[in-house]
Amino acid sequence: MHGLDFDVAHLLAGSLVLVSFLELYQDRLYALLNVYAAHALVLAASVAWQAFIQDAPHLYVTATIALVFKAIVIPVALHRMIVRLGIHREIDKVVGVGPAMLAGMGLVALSMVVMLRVTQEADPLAREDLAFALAVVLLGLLMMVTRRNAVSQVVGFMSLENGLVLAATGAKGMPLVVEISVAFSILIAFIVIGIFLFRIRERFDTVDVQALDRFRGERR
Amino acid sequence: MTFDGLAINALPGVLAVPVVAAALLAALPNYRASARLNVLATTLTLICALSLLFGKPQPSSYLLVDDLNGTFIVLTTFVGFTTSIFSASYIGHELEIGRLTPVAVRFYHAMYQVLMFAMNLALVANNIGLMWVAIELATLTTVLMVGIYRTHEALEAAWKYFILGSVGIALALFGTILVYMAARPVVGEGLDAMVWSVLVTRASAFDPALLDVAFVFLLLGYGTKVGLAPLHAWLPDAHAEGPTPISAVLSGLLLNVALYALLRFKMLLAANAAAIAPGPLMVTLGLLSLVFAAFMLYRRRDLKRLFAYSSIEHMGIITFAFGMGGPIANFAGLLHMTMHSLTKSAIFFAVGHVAQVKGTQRIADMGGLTETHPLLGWGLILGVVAIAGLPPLGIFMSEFLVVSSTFARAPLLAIVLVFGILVGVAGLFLRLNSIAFGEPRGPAAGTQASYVPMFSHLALVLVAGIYMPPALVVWFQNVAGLLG
Amino acid sequence: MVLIRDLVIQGAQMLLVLLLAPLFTGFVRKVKARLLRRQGPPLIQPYRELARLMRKEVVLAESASWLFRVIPYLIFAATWVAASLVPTFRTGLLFSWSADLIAIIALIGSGRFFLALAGMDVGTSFGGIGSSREVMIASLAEPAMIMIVFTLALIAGSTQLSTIAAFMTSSAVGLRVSLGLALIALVMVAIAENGRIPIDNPATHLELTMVHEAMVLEYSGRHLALIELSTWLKLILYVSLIGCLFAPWGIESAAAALPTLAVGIAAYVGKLAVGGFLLAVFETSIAKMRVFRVPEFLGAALMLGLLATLLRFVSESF
Amino acid sequence: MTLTIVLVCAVVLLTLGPLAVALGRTNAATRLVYGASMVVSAVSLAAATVYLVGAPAPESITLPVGVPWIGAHLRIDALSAFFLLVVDLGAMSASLFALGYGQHETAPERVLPFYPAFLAGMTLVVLADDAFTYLLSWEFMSLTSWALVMSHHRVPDNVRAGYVYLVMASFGTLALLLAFGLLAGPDGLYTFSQMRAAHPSAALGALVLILALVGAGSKAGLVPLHVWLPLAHPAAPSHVSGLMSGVMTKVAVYGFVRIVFDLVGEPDWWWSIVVLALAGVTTVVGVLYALMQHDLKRLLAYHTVENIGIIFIGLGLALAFKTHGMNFAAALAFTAALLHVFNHSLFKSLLFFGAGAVLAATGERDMEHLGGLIHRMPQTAFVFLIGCVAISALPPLNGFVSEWLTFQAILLSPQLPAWGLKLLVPAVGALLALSAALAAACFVKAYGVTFLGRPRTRAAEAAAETDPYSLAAMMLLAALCLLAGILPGLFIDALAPVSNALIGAHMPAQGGSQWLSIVPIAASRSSYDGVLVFLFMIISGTLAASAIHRLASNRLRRAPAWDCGYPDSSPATQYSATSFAQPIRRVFGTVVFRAREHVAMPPPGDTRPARLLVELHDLIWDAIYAPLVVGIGFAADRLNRLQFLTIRQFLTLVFCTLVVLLLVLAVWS
Repeated sequence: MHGLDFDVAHLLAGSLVLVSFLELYQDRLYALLNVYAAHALVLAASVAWQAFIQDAPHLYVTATIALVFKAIVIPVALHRMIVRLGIHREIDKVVGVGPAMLAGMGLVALSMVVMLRVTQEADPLAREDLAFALAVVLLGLLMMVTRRNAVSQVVGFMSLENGLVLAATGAKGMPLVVEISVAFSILIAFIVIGIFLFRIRERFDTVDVQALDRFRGERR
Repeated sequence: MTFDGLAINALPGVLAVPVVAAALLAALPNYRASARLNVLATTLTLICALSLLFGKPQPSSYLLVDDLNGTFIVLTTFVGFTTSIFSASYIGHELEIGRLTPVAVRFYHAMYQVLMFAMNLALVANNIGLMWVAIELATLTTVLMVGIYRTHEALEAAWKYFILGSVGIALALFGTILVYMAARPVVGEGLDAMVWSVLVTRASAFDPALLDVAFVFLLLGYGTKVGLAPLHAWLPDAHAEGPTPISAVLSGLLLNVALYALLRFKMLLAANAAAIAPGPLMVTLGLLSLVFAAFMLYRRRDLKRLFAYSSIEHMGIITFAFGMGGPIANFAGLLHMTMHSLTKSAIFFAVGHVAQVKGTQRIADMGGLTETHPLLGWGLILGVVAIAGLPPLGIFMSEFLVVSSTFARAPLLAIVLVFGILVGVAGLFLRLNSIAFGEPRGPAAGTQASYVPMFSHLALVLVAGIYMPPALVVWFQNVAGLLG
Repeated sequence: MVLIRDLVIQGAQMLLVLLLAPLFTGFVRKVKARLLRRQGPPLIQPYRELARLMRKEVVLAESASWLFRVIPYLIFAATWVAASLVPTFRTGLLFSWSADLIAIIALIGSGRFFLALAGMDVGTSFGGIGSSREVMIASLAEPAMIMIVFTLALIAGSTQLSTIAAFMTSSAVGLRVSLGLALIALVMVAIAENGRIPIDNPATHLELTMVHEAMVLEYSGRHLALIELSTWLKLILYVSLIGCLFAPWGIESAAAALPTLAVGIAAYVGKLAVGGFLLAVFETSIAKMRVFRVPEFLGAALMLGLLATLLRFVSESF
Repeated sequence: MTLTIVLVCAVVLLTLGPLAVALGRTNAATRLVYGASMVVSAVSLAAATVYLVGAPAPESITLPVGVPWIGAHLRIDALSAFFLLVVDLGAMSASLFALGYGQHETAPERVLPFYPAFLAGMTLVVLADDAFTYLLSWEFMSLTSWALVMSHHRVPDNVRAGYVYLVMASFGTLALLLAFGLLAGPDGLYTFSQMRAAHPSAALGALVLILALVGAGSKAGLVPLHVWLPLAHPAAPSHVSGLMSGVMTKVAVYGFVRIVFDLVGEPDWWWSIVVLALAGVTTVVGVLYALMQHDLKRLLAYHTVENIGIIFIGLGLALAFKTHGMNFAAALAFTAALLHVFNHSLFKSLLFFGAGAVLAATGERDMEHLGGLIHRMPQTAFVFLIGCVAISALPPLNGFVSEWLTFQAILLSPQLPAWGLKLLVPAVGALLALSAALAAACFVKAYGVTFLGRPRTRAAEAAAETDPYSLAAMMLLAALCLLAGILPGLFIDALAPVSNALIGAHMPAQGGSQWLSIVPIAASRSSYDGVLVFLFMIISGTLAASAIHRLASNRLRRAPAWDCGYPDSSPATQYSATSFAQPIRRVFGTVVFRAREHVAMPPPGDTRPARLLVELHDLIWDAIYAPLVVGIGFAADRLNRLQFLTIRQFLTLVFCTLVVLLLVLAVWS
């Protein structure tokens, strides 16, 4: 039985990494949002599975948050925002797909190396999960630094945070998981609202981060 | 007995007073009343905090008071108190010239208390998860306050702070989770595996590899809040664009709180022989920040950004000191941290008034301050002299201890340290000369400044530079011992 | 008794140099004139000059200060004291220990210091020329002199003039490289210090070539007399210095009885004659050099002195 | 007992500062502060003198301030007492001078609060007996003097001077801090007694010596660390300039002596080579720079550099002799150095006061605008002349005695076995002689251009004699110069306990020697008798005078200057400071300053006068400091770009840091 638990959890975690790669691959914002929705779905599934095998009912809450909030609300919101800002055609890569992919590979390898040095005593489930979670976190960060405009950065940040939730849920019996995921959802909401703020107050004609940087310090 | 009773009531007080005050302030429309209430609240918090000194409550699984965070709590509440006094006059002026709307002021006061609560919570938290939550809360509050002026620069600074801060938060959380993972096999599942006082006793048995990774993430996560280079980017702009009281609180307190979190985990790692030594990492980042910030001082054209970079510099020194470890260096680190909080907030008090009377933060537009506003000018000079580590003020003693104790142990590090300090001093005075001396520039109108907070801080720093009460010394030495 | 005798001898020495100084200058002038196939002034001409100057009134520039009037006496005092401390015919003078060779040089130095000030006092352009050139020359001559003193002191183990002289008379000292170098350097310095050709021409009144004369341009009457006298004193001082250091024969030891002193005096006068003759020959056989060649001349002297000292430092045998 | 008195004095001085702040810029404040400082320093001076003469055992006190678990250790021994004497003498005379000079101060509220604090700082430095107290008072001294330098802050040059000064001061302090860090060791044995007990290894000691040389040298003004000195000393009010040049540099010397001769223990011989070489260069470079100046106070400041070099020559010799166990020679060199410390503090203060008096009377520091002051300020001119003669090392004044002793020490050095020293010492001797001669030249120029000749400006013409307080102060110092010149034996004997304590030997007692002469080693070897030379000169001078007045006519007529027949009424035809220095500039300047002269000749038909332009280069600044400034500016510019990155780029920084750290972990095991 344990074998099955392990394999499914492993599978889900792995596929989360895979989806992160897909995100990295996208350069159109709509597509990116769709992939992110998928990312959230997979997360929800893996959290639910964890809730099941750890029979920790409170994790279902986290799973639902992931499902409803991240897989549906946020993508829709961002979608509408893109429409409003009319930036849906933008290709906003800093580095091309190829290098980004290579970097991603490197990061995954790195996270494996770092995590697999953990002694066997820590149970394998947690260990594998952690390795994948770390990979997802790093990929999310990579996403943030390789994308130019705020929306895709938000997406990058959210997938990073998905990695965290994955790790948190993988950590058997960790308290405050739900609170933390809620807190993070609030954080993300803040970010999205922030972007809206900038839009609504018509301070910036675009949410391109470089435009914000025109007002960087020292009044050049 | 009575003391213990007092303390037991005091601990919730430290947390409850700000919450209540925040609620009231959010409801209170009148500016003067809310300013007074703000001061009152911080006063009460300070009293509670002081009463904690007389007896420490037993650590619960959520809250803990020991010598280490005792230092921080008293410092935080005190600076919070003086800053609220300064803020009263400062915000009053902002309201007059219409830079702030009454609504914004209301929001500001409420947020001020929330920030106080968050920082106190982060300090007394015994649960690493709770600590994380508190620091996140503190960050978000300050983000909102930095953006309060709604100018391009302010919003941009807030946004930058927000994004970088959030990433930091995420990294810190990952680190926290990893710590839990490391603790779980030893301590067992559930809450205990996140209770710091439990962790530190059992840390020797934890999995070193996990702890290592955890510390890396915590160092980066909380290091972002400490403002260590190269994670510092948010700090100068946030200081420069937000209202000055917040700059004072940021430099004087929030950085310390983040550093405090870092220290807690350092102790955790120190307790585990097999894990990597946290010292070298902190020493490297510390020196990097010091030298980097020192060089950044030279090209500054904005007064508040100048001192923001000097905060980075000093955080570098403090991190370096704690990274070196050992009784003298740790003592010096604590002393330096305390002195820096007091001095830097005093400087920001002065800077706030200077910016108000000159109507600008551009260094190029101000000059001859000692002619036009002697009190402000000499106050600023005294502050800079203190922050530059010149005697007879407190930072001189801490720098004396850090450098002299380091040089015998690691000469090369000491050389770099001294180099950074020297470059920093040169940079600071280069700017100070043009601000405080020379032909007066900019408006010379008087100001209804409140000098009490500034000079009381400076007086404390002066006294500490010459004489430290034995009780305080013993206390600091205990803490230094705790830090190992 | 002994004290009295020493006192007398000290006094005699002081008077002797004072009296011989003009005569010596006159002698040098005479020999030079002879070498130039001129009749030349009589030997006692310098005494006459003194007398004439004494009789004349002092014409003082309006811008001259009190210092200008005090300086001649200061210079005279310094030079005379210095001159009276150099053993001429007898070592172990009563007061010789009161100032060693370094102090003597310093005394001459203070004389020059005041003379240069006098040049600046009236506020004329020529005075300035004189003073600035004088101090430039001195700034090289003095170190050279000190180096020479070092050499001698290291050989004789003392900076005490009478001790050195006594040591030189004793057979302990043979021919030494360093001594030779020191002698050459000393001669060069002496020429420079006394403003003789080729450094300066004591007889010139062509403004732009003057050094010493330019400084005393504003002096007249008794003041000028004193200045002249101290210049002559300085000259005789250097000659007798060279004499007692490098040709110490005939200088009586402290214990000598009165009659033998006559021999000493005779020897001294003989030395003066030789020195004066050589000086005159040298001066007639060479042309004055440009002012800015002087540093090279004195630099050479300094180098020689330094070399001599270095040799002594390196080994006793040089 | 002594210690308590002195400490009380220091505390009183410290309290005067706030008092002055309270009194503001009233005339009463000036009188009170300076009067009180004078009395206090007089008391402290008396205490120090009594202690030094009586030479009892050292006293020490530990106060519960400073580094908590150590406390502030204060101690007075012979060395401290001697330097305390120097400090207090300078302080007393400066305060007396300032009683008059302070009346001219335009911004007393910027001077009065810091002046007594400055005095207190210097006093505490020489008393400190642990590293912290030492550095605290040391840097406090620098800080207060910085504030005094900045007191006339509207002059842009002063602000620059203050800036350079502060940076160099912090540099020196940090160097000393490192030195003490080495001596104290990892477990922080900060008290001097502990440092004495712990004998550092030779290599460690060498490092300490170098650091001490850099730290103390930068404050004392050793080349090439002297750059701040000629900027800062003249910028301060003149009585403070006198203190900084005459006294504060000596406190720096004290620091060097304390660390190298007392704390380090047994030195290696080659250290002395470093000291000697630096000192020799310092003497000559200092005086050459001085010769090129035409700002009176800056000229004096550069002479401080020269004299510091002379002092360090003595110290270097003492070090060399001590390491080779030639203790008597060491004692001679050491005494010479300390005596020069004392002498220089006297005449340098005197000269700065004189410059201050001139400044107050004419408002001019530039010699090219002065001249003929001897007619308007005869007394000042007289005392200033004494100062000039003294600093030019001419008998019978005190400057000569200490240089003479130094020469005597050099003459003992052939016995040194080390070859490096054998070759270096004669060269240093030549440099010393050269600097003495050049100093004389320089003061002929300074005095001649400032006081003699005809006034070059209205201001110089309108000058009036300075006030009695200033005169009294200068007279006092001049008298002391003469006293120390003709009775050096007294002072040498007073120094015996000091060299006993640090060298383990002392010069033979001079009290007994005949006719009050001084005999460094043996009467047959060398001796000098200031009194006798002085009397001699007086007697022969008066003899000559009386003879002249009997024989010669004493008629006297005032007439226009002769000047070879074409006198020019315009004072512009006088030799100026620059033209006076021209021959020497030609001889030395072409190498040392890359001095060039161009004649700007107007085209034919143009009636404008031709101009002679002299360009000098400060090679030391160009070679060492300019590149430093450029380098820092370059680094600052490069790093400054990090202020202007986009958020994404900052995130990249964070990201890279994270990856790097993880890589570190990955390769850790």
